[in-house]
Amino acid sequence: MIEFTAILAWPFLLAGAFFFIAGTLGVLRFPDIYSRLHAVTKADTLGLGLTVIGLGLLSGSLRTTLLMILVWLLVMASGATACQLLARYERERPQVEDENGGR
Amino acid sequence: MTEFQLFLGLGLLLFLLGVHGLVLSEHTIRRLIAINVSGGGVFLVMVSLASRGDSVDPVMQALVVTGLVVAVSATAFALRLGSALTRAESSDREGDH
Amino acid sequence: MAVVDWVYDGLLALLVLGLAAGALYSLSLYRAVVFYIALGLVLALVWARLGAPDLALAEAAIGAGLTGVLLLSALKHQPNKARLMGWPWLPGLTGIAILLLLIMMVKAVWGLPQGMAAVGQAALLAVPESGVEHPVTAVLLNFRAWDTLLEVLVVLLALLALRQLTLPDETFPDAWPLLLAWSRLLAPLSLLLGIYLLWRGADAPGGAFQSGALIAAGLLMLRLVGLSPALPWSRFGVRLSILIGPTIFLLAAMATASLGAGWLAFPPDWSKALILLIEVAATTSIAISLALLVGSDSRELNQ
Amino acid sequence: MNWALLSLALPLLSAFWVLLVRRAVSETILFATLVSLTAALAAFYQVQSDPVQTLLLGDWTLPLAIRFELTSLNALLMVLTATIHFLVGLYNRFSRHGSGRYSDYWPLSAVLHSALVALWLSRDLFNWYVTLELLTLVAVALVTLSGPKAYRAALGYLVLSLIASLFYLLGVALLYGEYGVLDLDRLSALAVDSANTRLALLLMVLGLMLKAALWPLYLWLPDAHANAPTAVSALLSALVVKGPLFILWLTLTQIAPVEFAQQLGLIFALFGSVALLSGAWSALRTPYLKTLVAYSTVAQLGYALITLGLLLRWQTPELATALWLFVIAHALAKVSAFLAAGEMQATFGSKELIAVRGASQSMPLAMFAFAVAGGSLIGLPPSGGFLAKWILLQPLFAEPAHWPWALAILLGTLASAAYVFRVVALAFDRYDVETELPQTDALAQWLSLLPALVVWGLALISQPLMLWLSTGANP
Repeated sequence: MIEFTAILAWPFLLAGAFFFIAGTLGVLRFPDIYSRLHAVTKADTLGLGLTVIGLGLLSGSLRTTLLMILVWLLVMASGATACQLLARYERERPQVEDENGGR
Repeated sequence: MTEFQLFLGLGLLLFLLGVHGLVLSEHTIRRLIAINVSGGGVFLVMVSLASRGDSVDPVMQALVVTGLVVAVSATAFALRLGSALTRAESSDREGDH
Repeated sequence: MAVVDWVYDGLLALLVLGLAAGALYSLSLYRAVVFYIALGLVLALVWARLGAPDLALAEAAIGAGLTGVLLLSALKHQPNKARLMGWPWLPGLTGIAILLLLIMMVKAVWGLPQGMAAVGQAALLAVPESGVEHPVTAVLLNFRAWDTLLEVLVVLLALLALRQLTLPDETFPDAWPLLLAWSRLLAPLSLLLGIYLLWRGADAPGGAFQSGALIAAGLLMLRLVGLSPALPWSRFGVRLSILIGPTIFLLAAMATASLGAGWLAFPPDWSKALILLIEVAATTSIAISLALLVGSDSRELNQ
Repeated sequence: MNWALLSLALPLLSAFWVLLVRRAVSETILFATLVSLTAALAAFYQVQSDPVQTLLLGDWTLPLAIRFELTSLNALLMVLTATIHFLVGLYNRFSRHGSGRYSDYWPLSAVLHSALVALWLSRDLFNWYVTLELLTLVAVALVTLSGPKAYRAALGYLVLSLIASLFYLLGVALLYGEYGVLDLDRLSALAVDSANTRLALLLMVLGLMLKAALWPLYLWLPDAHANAPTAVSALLSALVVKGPLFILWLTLTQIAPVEFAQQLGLIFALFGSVALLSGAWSALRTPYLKTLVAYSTVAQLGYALITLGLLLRWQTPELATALWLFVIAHALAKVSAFLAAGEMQATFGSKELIAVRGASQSMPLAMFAFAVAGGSLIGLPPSGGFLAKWILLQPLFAEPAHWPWALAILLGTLASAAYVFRVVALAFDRYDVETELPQTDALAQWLSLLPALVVWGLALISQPLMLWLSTGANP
């Protein structure tokens, strides 16, 4: 039983890692702030979610799994808020060329 | 080389880099970042020294906690002092005109 | 397994190094600040990796969280004009000096012995007599309580020093609804977590400082969105809550000395209760002091 | 030991109290200081019958506990701290140019007092780090009391002090890494001559020298000390820089391998000689009165550095008597000099040195205080400064090989005489005395004279004083 869940966990972990890497690449390569935000929040939500599922399967303990899901929920919520704030800040900022990111 | 030596060396490097940055910069914020990087290096040396045994040395950990709190208090005050200085100098300049 | 460990350690080390270099040598001050905040987070990972979870907690809350807010708000008041110093040969020359110094220092420390220090062993042996189960808390609040008292005093002193300054006003723009809602949720959560960490500190990683820093972070968040009540120094309650930590600590020291047991020697039957009392008081003081240290202005402090 | 603890805790407790209730601020602090002084005297009396008292904090056994030690030297230093805090407090309370009865000067100075006593008592390397940070922060806070004009100096002082603390802390960490203990005695028993020990000590020495403003790491001092309010300048110059010096002396005499200590000693003695001359030179050139006094601190610390250097070079612990006599005499004389200078500066309304022209007429008492204090700084007999110099010079004259050091000290003496007379001569210059004499404050001038009289009074008790210092200073 344990072995079965352990085998099941690996695809989730790998998929999680993939989303993290993709998100990081996106932050580095995408042209403007909106698409970068898109990339990074995807990584947070999906990547972390998949990793949490994988780790939960590996740990085999309900308490640990629930705790990790709580962490995931918090990260997701704060990621969403931060993303919205950044996007809105960008939109309402007076549009001047400023290499250094404003302030 | 063992793990503790890796982080010990890294800590020393960080300490020196911080000192280097401090020497090279004039802006208050930069200088404080440099000091805190140096501080991070010192703490890294301390923690790597603490992790040499089978279990981690609690005394050294406690010392680093103390050091962290001292560092953040001093940094906070120094940064606010820098802001106050900027304000005082800009109001001085306005006073001159 | 060892190879995986090495890869992980090596990556962490490289990350620390890269972020430190970014924090120190970025031409843009804003970037330097962001690199520094990230460095704090990675350092927290390093502490966890080296088996010091107390530190990881403290670093994440204090080092990365509060210092980050501080740096960003300092950036608002101190414009980004500065460059690295002018002389072109200076960075290279000093860089070589740093390298030489590093080689000398590493050579000197290379032979340091393995194994735990004598004081550390003594501390682990004495934990059962200390009144708490977690060794780090035992060191902080019993074996080396005098250090901790002085350290609480350092926090208080930083605040007192801040009171002497004429600070620029801190005004924050009106917060957007989503941020407001999120802060309303997160602030109580950080308070809850802070109290949990304090309670847990007796037998697991956590304790007064981590707890105080978390609560301060919660207070600070409320402050940034304009939900926090003012905590003016002129109000008696505010001063009391700031002073209660060091005062109770000092009174405990004096009381134990006058009772004959010696300075800060807690009687075994009482030590658990005394430590808890001191911790609660210290947490209150640290939380409020840190919050004011980071986020107050002269209107609040100088009366 | 309980008396010493009382002397340590009372100022701190009174500071908390006045911060909380905000009533009778200056009176409470002054009273607490007086009681603390009495307690320190009682501790000093006690230590005569029981020369070395130790206290393991929290009743833990040695490698674990922080250790306090009370000897006649640090009991004397506690008395000195309390005395100076009290005298400066009196000045600050009763002078028209003080900081006011309700200002935060009071709780801050009380914390400073306690932090210093904690430093004198402690024998634990890490505990010293915390006390050093405490001292730094309180000193910076006190400097900022004089308003925005002092911010730049305060910031410079703070930044340098913070990095100095890190040097010290790294040194402590490396020592801990090698020997696994933080207690001074334990380290002294364990320490061997290794590359790591040398590196650790070197880091600590650099940090401490920066904090104590020892040449060539003194550049922050004149700015910070000259820009602070008068009472604060007095406290900083008289007491704060002596804390790191104390740690420097103890660690080097206790832990440093002999060969390393001798090399360091030579460097210290050379640096000290340069400090004597360069400090005096700067004091001769500055156009500002308080800056002159601040540079004189740099020069006077040169004596301490020479003494410490020669002590290490020849491994002669007896010279510690001269070192601490210097410290005590300088502390008292410097309080007088700063209070007199600050009082004159405030009365004449100008920080230029030239403003004291004719001060012997308008403010004879303050000028007298300055001259008397200057006499001790120069080392005129029979002041405390003379006593210290005499003890130092005796072994120097004994052997012809040591005469160059004696020469350096004599040159330093001449140089300090020059800058003291620079002020005194101006004060006696009657050319162009203003017809309207400024309103002077006789009480404040008397108060500034008091410490100078004490330092000359030291000569009266020179025999017992040397005995106390020699028993306390050779741990």
